[in-house]
Amino acid sequence: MGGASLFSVLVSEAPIALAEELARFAPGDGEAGGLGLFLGLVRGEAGGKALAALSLEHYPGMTERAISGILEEARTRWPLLGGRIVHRVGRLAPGEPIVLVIATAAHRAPALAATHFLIDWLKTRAPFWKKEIYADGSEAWVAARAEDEEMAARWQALSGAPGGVAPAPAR
Amino acid sequence: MGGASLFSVLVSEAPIALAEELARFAPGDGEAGGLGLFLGLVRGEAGGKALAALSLEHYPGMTERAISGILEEARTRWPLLGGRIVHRVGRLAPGEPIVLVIATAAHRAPALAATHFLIDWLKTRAPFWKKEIYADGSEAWVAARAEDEEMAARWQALSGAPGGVAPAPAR
Amino acid sequence: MSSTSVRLRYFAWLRERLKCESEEIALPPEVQTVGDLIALQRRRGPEFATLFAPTSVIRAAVNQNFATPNTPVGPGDEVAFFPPVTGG
Amino acid sequence: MSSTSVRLRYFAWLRERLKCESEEIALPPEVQTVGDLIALQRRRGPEFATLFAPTSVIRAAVNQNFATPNTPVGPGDEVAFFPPVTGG
Repeated sequence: MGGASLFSVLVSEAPIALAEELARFAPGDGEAGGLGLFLGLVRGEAGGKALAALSLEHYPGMTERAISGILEEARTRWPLLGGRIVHRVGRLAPGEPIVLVIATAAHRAPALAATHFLIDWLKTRAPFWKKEIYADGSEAWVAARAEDEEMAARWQALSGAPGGVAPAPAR
Repeated sequence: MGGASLFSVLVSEAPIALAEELARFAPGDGEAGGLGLFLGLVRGEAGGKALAALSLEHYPGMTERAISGILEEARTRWPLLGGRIVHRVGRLAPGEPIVLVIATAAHRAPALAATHFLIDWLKTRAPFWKKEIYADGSEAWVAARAEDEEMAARWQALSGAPGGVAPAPAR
Repeated sequence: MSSTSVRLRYFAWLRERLKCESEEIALPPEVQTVGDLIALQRRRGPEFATLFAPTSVIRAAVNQNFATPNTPVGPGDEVAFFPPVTGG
Repeated sequence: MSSTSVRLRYFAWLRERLKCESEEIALPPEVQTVGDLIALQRRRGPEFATLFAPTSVIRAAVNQNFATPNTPVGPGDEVAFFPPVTGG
């Protein structure tokens, strides 16, 4: 299998086709021994208010470029065999998947570390903006979280260390 | 949704039904914001020899009990909303999924940390034994890896710290 | 696009507050960097002055790459301004 | 099962080497713990002596819970012996 085709990115208004996405990597090709996956889901409340929907804006062109760059960065850090990032844009209802990250490697440790890295960097380095639309009809743009910046920064501090330590989970 | 039913375990000779397993948790219920998943796949070679198959033996009864205990341990460490572990037994071909771990939580950090914890502990604390059946017809039982013991031990050292630090990925 | 202009793009609440997705503006010769362009924007009116204030959290990209105040800007460039990102 | 016996189970290469999956053996009164049982096993023949040697990596479970040499063993218990686990 050509290596390049096993790394790809999709930004789309369509629902994430989970079964098809997993089928890209499982069953495996006999090389990959571990697959890490993260799926972000829309929560039904935000700041104590019931949420009717999320609206996701992005910067067409730059978004794909930024995500591809994040995937390339992960490949310099871990011996990955495959990687896939899918991000929804447009209007999403509570419960819907908003982002999917998959990383495969010969062994579990790099696959899981890369998965964590990819979602942390995606949250702080890809041009997406979320607006919360509440059940009462009001709406508000989501403010960037300092916590996300800190989680991503930990990876930066580790960039000299291939395969580096996973950052501590925020609570 | 009842909390208990969102935590479950399956040991089976049947192939892992990936789409159905993911469908347990996605779309979400509006509470879960993050889903971490690990999938272990059979590699096509071991120690430089081509692999024809893996044969997985287990201890019926004790295996399910041990895995349920591992899942309970994860729930004491992170505020999980759901957890699922599926493990194949019997004969598996290269590329086939051998183990699936899923953990969901309100946020990504606990979901991903718990996923990593669950597979590390599963590898050292659940009664499964792998035999490698090589392409040349010979076979050998897999020896336990000191590296797996070390990765699991890191979590043990952290057991006093809820949500603790993820262990450094082994290379 | 005129040979001495830049394409500006705005996203999220910046787009809403300025009521503008995209515009072409003439690039005065003294504007050489993103920092210069931000200073220029500040002089375009009270809403611009607020949004592009030195204390603002606004981020920029030049030709679809993240930029800093020192990033060069020249005729024909696409310069985007937006709030800190909140995807994932 | 007799009232003074235990059920022994063997897994993986231990099962293959002993050519036995499961057996019932009488439990002498002096055998009170897993460690005592291992010492008893060692006296059953050369293959047992090797597999249950003090340097062996063999692990044990009593009634399907992981055990240590100090874990008590009594009549009617199910005691399993096996190599270190290698799942996942």
